[in-house]
This record gives sequence, C-alpha cells and structure tokens, in this order.
Amino acid sequence: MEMKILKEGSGEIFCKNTPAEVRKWTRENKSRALKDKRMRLKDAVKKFIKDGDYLAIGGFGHIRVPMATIYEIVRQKIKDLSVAGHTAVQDIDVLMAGGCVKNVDIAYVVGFELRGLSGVQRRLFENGQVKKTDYTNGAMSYRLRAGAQGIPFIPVKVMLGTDTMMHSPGKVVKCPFTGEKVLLLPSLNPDVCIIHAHRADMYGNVQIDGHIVKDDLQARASKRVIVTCEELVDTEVIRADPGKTVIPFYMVDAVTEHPWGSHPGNMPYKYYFDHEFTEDYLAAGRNKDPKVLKNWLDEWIYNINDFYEYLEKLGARRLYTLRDVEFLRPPVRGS
Amino acid sequence: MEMKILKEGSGEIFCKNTPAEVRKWTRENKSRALKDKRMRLKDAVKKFIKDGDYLAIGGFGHIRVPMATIYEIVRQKIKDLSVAGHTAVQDIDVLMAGGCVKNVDIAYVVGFELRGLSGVQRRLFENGQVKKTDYTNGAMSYRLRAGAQGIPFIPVKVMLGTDTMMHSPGKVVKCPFTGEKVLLLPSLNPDVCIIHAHRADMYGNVQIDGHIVKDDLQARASKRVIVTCEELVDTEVIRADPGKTVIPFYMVDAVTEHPWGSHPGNMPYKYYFDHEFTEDYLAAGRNKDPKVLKNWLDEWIYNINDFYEYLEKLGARRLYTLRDVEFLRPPVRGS
Amino acid sequence: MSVKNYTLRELMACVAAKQLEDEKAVAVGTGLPLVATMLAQQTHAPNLLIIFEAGGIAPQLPTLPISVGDSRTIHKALCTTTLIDIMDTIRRGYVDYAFLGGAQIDKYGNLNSTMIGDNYEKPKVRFPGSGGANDFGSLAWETLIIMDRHGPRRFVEKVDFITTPGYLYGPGAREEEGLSENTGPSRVITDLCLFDFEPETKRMRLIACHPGITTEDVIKATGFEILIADEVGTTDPPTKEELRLLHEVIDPLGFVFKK
Amino acid sequence: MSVKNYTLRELMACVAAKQLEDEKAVAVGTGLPLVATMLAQQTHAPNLLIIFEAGGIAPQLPTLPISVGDSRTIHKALCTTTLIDIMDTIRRGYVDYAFLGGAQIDKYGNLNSTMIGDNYEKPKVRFPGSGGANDFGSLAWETLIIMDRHGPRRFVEKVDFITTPGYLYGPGAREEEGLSENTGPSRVITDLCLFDFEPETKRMRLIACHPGITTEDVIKATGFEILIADEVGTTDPPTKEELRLLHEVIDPLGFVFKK
Repeated sequence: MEMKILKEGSGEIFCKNTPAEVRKWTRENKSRALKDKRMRLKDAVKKFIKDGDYLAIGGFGHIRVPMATIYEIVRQKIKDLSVAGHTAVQDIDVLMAGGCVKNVDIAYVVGFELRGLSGVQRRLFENGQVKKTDYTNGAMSYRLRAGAQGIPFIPVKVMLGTDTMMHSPGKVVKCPFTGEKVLLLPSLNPDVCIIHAHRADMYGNVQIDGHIVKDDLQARASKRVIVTCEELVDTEVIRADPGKTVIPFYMVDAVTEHPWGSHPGNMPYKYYFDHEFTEDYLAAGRNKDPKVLKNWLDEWIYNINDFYEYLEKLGARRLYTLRDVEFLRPPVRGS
Repeated sequence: MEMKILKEGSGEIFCKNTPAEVRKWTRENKSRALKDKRMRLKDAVKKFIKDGDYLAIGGFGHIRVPMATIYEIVRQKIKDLSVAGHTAVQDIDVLMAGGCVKNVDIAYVVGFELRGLSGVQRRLFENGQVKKTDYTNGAMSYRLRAGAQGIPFIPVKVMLGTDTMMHSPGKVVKCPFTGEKVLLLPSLNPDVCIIHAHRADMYGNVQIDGHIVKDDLQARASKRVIVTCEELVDTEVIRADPGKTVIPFYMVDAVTEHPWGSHPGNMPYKYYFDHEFTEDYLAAGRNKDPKVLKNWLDEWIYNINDFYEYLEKLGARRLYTLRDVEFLRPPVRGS
Repeated sequence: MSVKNYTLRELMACVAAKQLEDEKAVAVGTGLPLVATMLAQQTHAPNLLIIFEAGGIAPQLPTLPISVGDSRTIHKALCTTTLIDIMDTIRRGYVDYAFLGGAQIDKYGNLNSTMIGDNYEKPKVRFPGSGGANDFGSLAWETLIIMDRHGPRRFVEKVDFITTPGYLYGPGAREEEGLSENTGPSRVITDLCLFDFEPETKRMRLIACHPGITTEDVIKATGFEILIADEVGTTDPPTKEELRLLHEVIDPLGFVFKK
Repeated sequence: MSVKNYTLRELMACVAAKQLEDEKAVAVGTGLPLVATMLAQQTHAPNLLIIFEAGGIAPQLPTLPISVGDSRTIHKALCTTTLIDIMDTIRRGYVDYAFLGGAQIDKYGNLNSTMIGDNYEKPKVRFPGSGGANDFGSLAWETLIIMDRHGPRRFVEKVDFITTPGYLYGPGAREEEGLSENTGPSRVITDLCLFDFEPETKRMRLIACHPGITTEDVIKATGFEILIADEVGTTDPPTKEELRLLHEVIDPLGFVFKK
C-alpha cells in the first residue's frame, strides 16, 4: 500500500535542522545540571546567536515580545537571520530595519494590526531583498509541535486548497487509516528562540502568567533558548508552584532580568502598550527619507549601550503610566 | 512521489470514531453556552455512558483516578466497554471485575506496580475473554494528541522494530522530507472520558494541581467528558487564575463534587493512597474462590447506593489519616 | 449616499453583530469584527463564547483590545492557553464562526490578504499574509467576512492570491481539497450591502442593501457577476442604543471609530 | 552464595546507582531502579536530574514513591507537566538514561514485559505490557536494565514478545527499523553480575560478577551464549553508608527492601 503525494507546494524550507540532528546536538550541548545561567544580555546574544541562525521570537505580535533581546541583536548587527514570522510585528520590523534578516517564514508580518502596514517590511519584501515562504499561524505552531515532539513532519487540516499551501513546502497525501486528505508539513527546530517571561530562576525555570501563545512549543523545539524576565526569583518560588513552569531549566541557555523587557509591547498583568512609541517608530519606518529611520535606530539602539539606558530615556513616569493603563485605572503620576 | 507502507501491525482499532465524525458530532451535541452542568454522578453516568462505549480514564495508575465514577459505572452494570489502558491499575481492574469491559487498548494494565499482578485481569486476558491491542503509554498519548488536534493519524518514533508495534495497528513509512522511518498511529477519539480534578465550577471549567498526566489531551479528544472534583468552586475562582484551567467548560458535560473521589488512589496535595484498601481488593481478586471478589464488589459497590455511603463505610478517621500521610506528618487522629 | 446619524462603519458593525447567534462560539481578531462581536454580546447574544487566537477564552472584555492577543483578551478569562490549543479547538468543531477580512475577495468568497500583483517574489504590495485567517477559514464552521471599501478592485473575478479558502473553485471544491465538510463562508458584510452564498453554486448572492443603496450600486461596485436573491432586503440602520454601546462601552477611545 | 551483611537486592541497587553519572538526566519508574537513582543522587551524583513518566521533573524526593506518578514524584518539583511532554523531552535528546526491567531478556537486550507463551490471544501469563518502557527504551540515549532472579527462564535465546527494543536482531537493526542512532541498552544489572554490550556485535557481555559469583555461575544461569570481557571484575559490596541511606533515608517503610 502506498500514500501518494497528490500535490505539493514550492516553498523553500529555511530552517535546515532536523529533529534527528537536533536531538544529537542536544545530547552534546545542553547541560542537564542546575547551573547558574544568569548573564548580561549582551553576552547571551553574543554567545548564542550567530549570523545565519534561524530565530523564533516569543509572545504574539505586540504582546510579551522579547524586545530587549531584539534591540540587542540589532545593536550587535547580527546578519542573515531567518525568522519565524509567527505573528511578528514590531519585533521583526526592528530586526528588518536593522538589516539582520535574510529569510522569513511568514504567517503574519508586515502588518501592525489596526495601525496599518510597515514601510520597512513592504520595501524589503516588495523588492525581493528578503526571501519568504508562506504559512499560517496554525501551521507554524504545528511545525513547532512536530519539532518539539522530535518527529520530522506533522499532518494538518489547514492551508489545503490555497495559494498559501502552494507557496509552502507542504505535501498533500491521503490518510492510510481513513482515506481523508491531509497536508504534511515539515517540523521546525529553530537554532535559537528568545522569550520574555514574567519570572525565572537563575537556572532557567521559566513561568509565564496569562496566555502562553507558542512559547512552550518554541522552547521545546529550539536548540538554544535565551530568556529575559520581568523578575528573577528564588528557586523556592518555582518549587512552590511547579505547575506554572512552562519551560524547565535544561532547555534554557541564558537568563537575564529585564523589567519592562517587552516595551513598547504589552506585558499582561504588568504594563500595556506604549502606543505613541510604536506610532513614532512606524512613522519613521514609513518616511521616504531613510535618514528618519536611521535616526530612530541611532537614538534608541545604536547610540545607547543597553536596555537600561533605553529605559532611562523613556523615564519612570512614562513607564509607570503604562502600568496604570494595563490595570484600567486613571494614570496619576506625580506628587 | 510515494510514501510506501513498509510494515504494518495487525492490531485491531477498537475506537471507531474519526476526527472528522467527532467534529461533526461536536457541532450538534456540545453546548457552547455557560450552562449549569452539576448533576448527580448516577445521572451523569446514566446519561452519558452507554454500553459499548470507548472509555478513557483520567489520572495515572493510582493517582488522581476518578474512582467514584468507576464505581458508579460498575454499579450501573454498563457492558462491553472498550477502555484505554493508558496506565490503568485499580480503575480498570474494578471495571473488569464488574464485567464491564470487552476490549482494552493496553499500554499498562494487569499490574499493580510494586504490588504485583492482578488476578482478575490475568484470568480475563489469559483465557481471551477480553480482547486487546498493544501500544505504549507514549503511543496512547500521541494518539490522543492526534484526536485532540483533529487529525486522523500522527507520526511517532516509538514502538519501531518491536512486537508491540506488530500487535498495534501502526504503519511504518518514510518521511517525505527527511527520508527517516516513522510509525504512523491512528488518532484516538474516545466516546467518553472521566476525570477527577481538584476543582471545577458549575459550568465545567476544570483546574488540576500538580501533574496533568494526560487529562488535558483526553478531554480535548473525547466526545463526552464527565468530571468529578474535590471542590466545586465559584466561577470567580476560575477567572482569578485562568492559566490553571486545564479543561474549558464547553468540553465538559457533567460536573459533580466528590471529595475523596480518587480513593483508594492518591490525590496530590490532598490525600495519599489507602494502601491497605488496595491490598485487600487485590487479594480478593486473586482469591481462587470467586465468591471472595463477589463479596468485595457487593460490599463496596453493589450493596451501597453511592460514593457517600462508601465514604461513610470508610469513616472520617481513616480518610483524614490519608491526608496526614500525604503531607508526610505523623497521623494523630483522635481527641 | 444618504446616510444619517450614523457612519457606514457603524452600520457594518451592527449588521455584522446580527449574524451571530447567542450560545454559539466565535473566533475573532480585532478591529471591526471584534466590535461587532462585542456588540452582539452586549445586545442579543449575552451567552456568545468569544475565543481569541493567541489563547484567551471567554474573557470579560473591559474595553476593545487593540491587538489580537493583548491583555484585554484575557481579562478575567475562563481559560488562558496557547495558539495551537485554540486551533485544535476550532478543528474539533467547537467554533461556529470565524470573523475575517481581506484585501481582495472573489465570487466564491476566497480571500487574499497576502499580496497584490502576479509575481510572488516581487509583489506590488505585500500584505501581512494569513496570520490565523486561513486556519480560521479552514476549520471554523462558518466564516463571516467583513469588507469595507466595496469596489471592483477589492471584489474581483480572481484574487491575486488565495490566502484563505472560500469555496475555492466551486461546489465540492473544499471537500475535494481535504477541507472539512459543511464549512465555508456564509456572509459577506460590506459598506454597501450584505451577501450570502447561494447553496447550489456557492456563489456570492446579494440578500440586502444598506439604506440608500440600490442593487445597481452593488453590481457596479463588484468586479464579478453577483447572484441576486429573489427579494433583496434593506439592512436595519443602527439604533440609538447600538450607537451608544459602540461609542461609550465598546470603543470609547475611538480605535475603530476614529473621533 | 556467601553474601554477608547485605542482601542481593541491596547490592544490585548499589551497583545500579554507580552506572549513573552526575549532571545527567534519568527517566525512571519506581522500585529498584528508583532506589538506585535516589542512592546515586544521595552519593556521587547530587546534580542528577530525575524525570518521571507521569510528569514530575526534578522533585525533591522526600521518600520513595510507591507508584510511578504519586505525590512524592512531584514533591517540590521544578516543573509538573504531562506524560506526553516527558516523552517529547526524551525524544528531543535531553534524557541520558532510562531505567527498565522486564520478565525476559535476550542477548541483544530486548525486553519482554508483555506475555509468556506463543499465543498472543491466549498467553500463558499476561504481564502489564509496555507502559512507558518501550518509549523510554526507544527514545533515551542509554537504557539501563535491572533484572533480578537471573536464570535461564528469564535470560532466554529469544523472548516470547519484544516489548521494548534492545538491539533487536543485531548491529544496525535499531537504525534500520527507524529508531534513533546511538541509542540502546548499555548495562544489565542482575543479582549475579553486571553486563555491558559488546560494541561490534551488540551482544550482552559479562564485565563483572558480584562477590562470590563466578563466571561459570553466570553462564549456567543464562539461557543464551554470553560474551565475556577480557577481564571480568568484581562489583563492590555496599558500604555501610550506602546501606544506611537505603534503609533510613530512601526506603524507611520497606517497600522495596521488605522488612
């Protein structure tokens, strides 16, 4: 008996890692011991992200995005990244503005949701400077599930019949048990995944409040995991509520405490979007004069040393007002 | 291009539901509204479990098992069940002692772990009275994951090369992306799943403390979900910690508060095993005189009305001593 | 067009809201579809289950979320989970409606939110892509579509890219390609009118015009041949109470209804 | 046999414990393998990561769990999760050792925990089946096997049923069948001796006898032809400290070491 491949897409697979290789790599490169993994974000990015890596970003769009790490990647001018555009908004936009990106697996990029389209990304995709393969958000999560499970492909019931499928690497077959058509997608095992969480201990046990989106899968599927967190906590805090641990320590390579690390994104139960900041950035990217974007990047990334300087530029009043907005209370900041 | 089926097992698929049918059934039979689903366990079992159904049981072995529901199924003399033996110990043993079981998907049954083998199950399996197909615990969870995902099969990297595979319905193929061999297993969508949880609200939002084992997958894969819980809580309790909700209300058909509902099993953070009770039961099942087992069933199931009478027979002192053991403290019960 | 006391976007929100039955489940993004969903919940469908792609289930929405997964989408939710769990849930048959939009649509309700142009490598305009739209449109029972700026460049004979499946190339096509039975687009709400899909041909059919709009207006604005119901109705204009809810309760900051 | 001051089960636990390196991860059930694991953690391997099939990760084990997923296996754990997450974790390469036993074993380390007899429908004895054993033995890097009652009915030329894969039918067989490279059984600890697997043939090889046991004793007790290392050593008898830990700390209630 045979499962005939009835149709297949032409999309390029940008991430070349296979579960079998990643498994082997894991044996040799990931410590199973409780080791102190705290380090400066600068050092973590230098150590664990290389030119040409495939990068997966935590959170969703503007929510719980690891912006401190994104800025650091841009600051270090890492090149030729392939990126999982699994609803990626300002995160991927800043990476692309910084010239770090070569290929994108697109589920949702280019758009800033209600705020409209990105000038930066339109330019880069429309002139073919950045290559792409199209998927869906479900498809990207399913690929990560396969990667996390260590299987080389996964059947799905989305994308069938569409151009989205024809521009993906998916293959249509019939189920050998029921005869129904399914789409097979290749697993996704990113080289590195960056996550911003509510809390972690120094070993890298990570807890997230609210929706997990896809961070659990990404951490499981990826080779390297770099974590920033709002709060670094004692391991006893983790042991007191182990059901909340979304990512266990042995998957994690680096941990850095970075309060406000999702700014200008929204950190549930902590702070809401910095709407103005995003609008300003978006306007810079849309400006026909490339100097305007360059100035933005200089001001907020290149000409500052790290994320703490960024926070100082923003100022405490502005930041804590975002907390008021998050908690739906009138912002009263000043004595 | 083709994916050739290189090898296949001869195991029978006992659960005939396919994801496509279950999906359709769900549209017509599951309410998406917040409805009060509290009912007597007796009524829940009568209403939602039918002769010949495929049953999935929550928890693991002796841990967080829905014993109150198991006893009620036996009391109602439901027949010809197929059961997922995804590490099933006293739960499936009582069902088989009560003559409720026709087929078993075996990952782990017959054994009582350190306590040795079950007399009841050995008799029924060794004389061929109960039919079986062999799997592994991983395989059963993977089948449930496929059922929960609504795909008809899933590739796995277990069982390959073994007789376990040859007595399953698995099919070996090569991955069309990497060329490596994988085993395809059919999805599992049980007719009904029974779960014992720490807390639930009247709509069926379910929270579990500690390890979830496979209850999340089971609830998602099954058509009907019957929940007993240690504590019925106000919905505000659920809304205050929604990340803890393992099963959302629309998957659940019935909710009953049944403190001690896992007895003689272990309910993490609540009470430890009733070791003596299990040993007594096991001895009855091993006894060559079938009357001994019959007497046990009469005493603890048939001749009592419900689980509250069972608790009264056990007595408060015995029950609360199990709480002491759970918390590793010396049992001091008496004034 | 002689609209009074209300804008076309307000009208679209009210018409869209009426498509949602109580005690059903809807998977929704943000913008006008979410406004319509919140309005339905505030009016005739208090027991409508709202599910968000990023993992929020049945929140008590305090105000309009401005991003698909922001804090508002999990405010006092009954469950917060993962994106894949939401997709699995839709696939399992629990979700009645998906609410979508797009840059282009054709007569079978196929949606393009990927690109304009005929060169995939160098599109004239690159849009965001599917996001969860293809998933929702593949897996939910009914797809409700909202399209503003109804005109022949958006309502086209052939979309430049099928991002999300409508009825693809006609009756039976979804099933032939492996999509679930009895699914597909059921309504298209535009700033001119309301369409359904004729059951035999699966082609878009005009069933109601907005007040002041004629069938001829719709035909002119549509780049493909539409079917026309035997009786074309007129949609109800927004009530005062609906307008109050839209502006005071749902979108007080004016994200969707700019002030 | 001239054992003194310790039982064979105690000796097996101590020998098994020594197979576990510090800073590695082990997936383990209950019984003797767990006793050995806890002993390793209490002695030379304090930073050994323990993972339980039912979902407990890195607990601070207060005392011996008596069931594979009981409360003790999640006591002050770093993470509590699901069975499938544990299996995925092993498959992803994070777990160095799986600790297994069985009713029968053959020269390639294939394990039978399913049945005795040649009729699957009506076995002479039906055992529990795989449980997580096949998963562990398929996915973990090394499989450590503990077999008590070493004798020709348990160490057989051909097991009645391959529940869990050893090296199947010889070198390359695991890879040929689709199992991961560089995996398979590495040690067999019995109540007579310690085996490894000869790298070229993948056949069981005697590397050490317990005190008082001879190579001849082992040959006689084994139903297949064993390979014998150039130098067959003698295992270390338990120290006083090891015995104290076993009885006072690990198994004070005597579940494994019956009192």
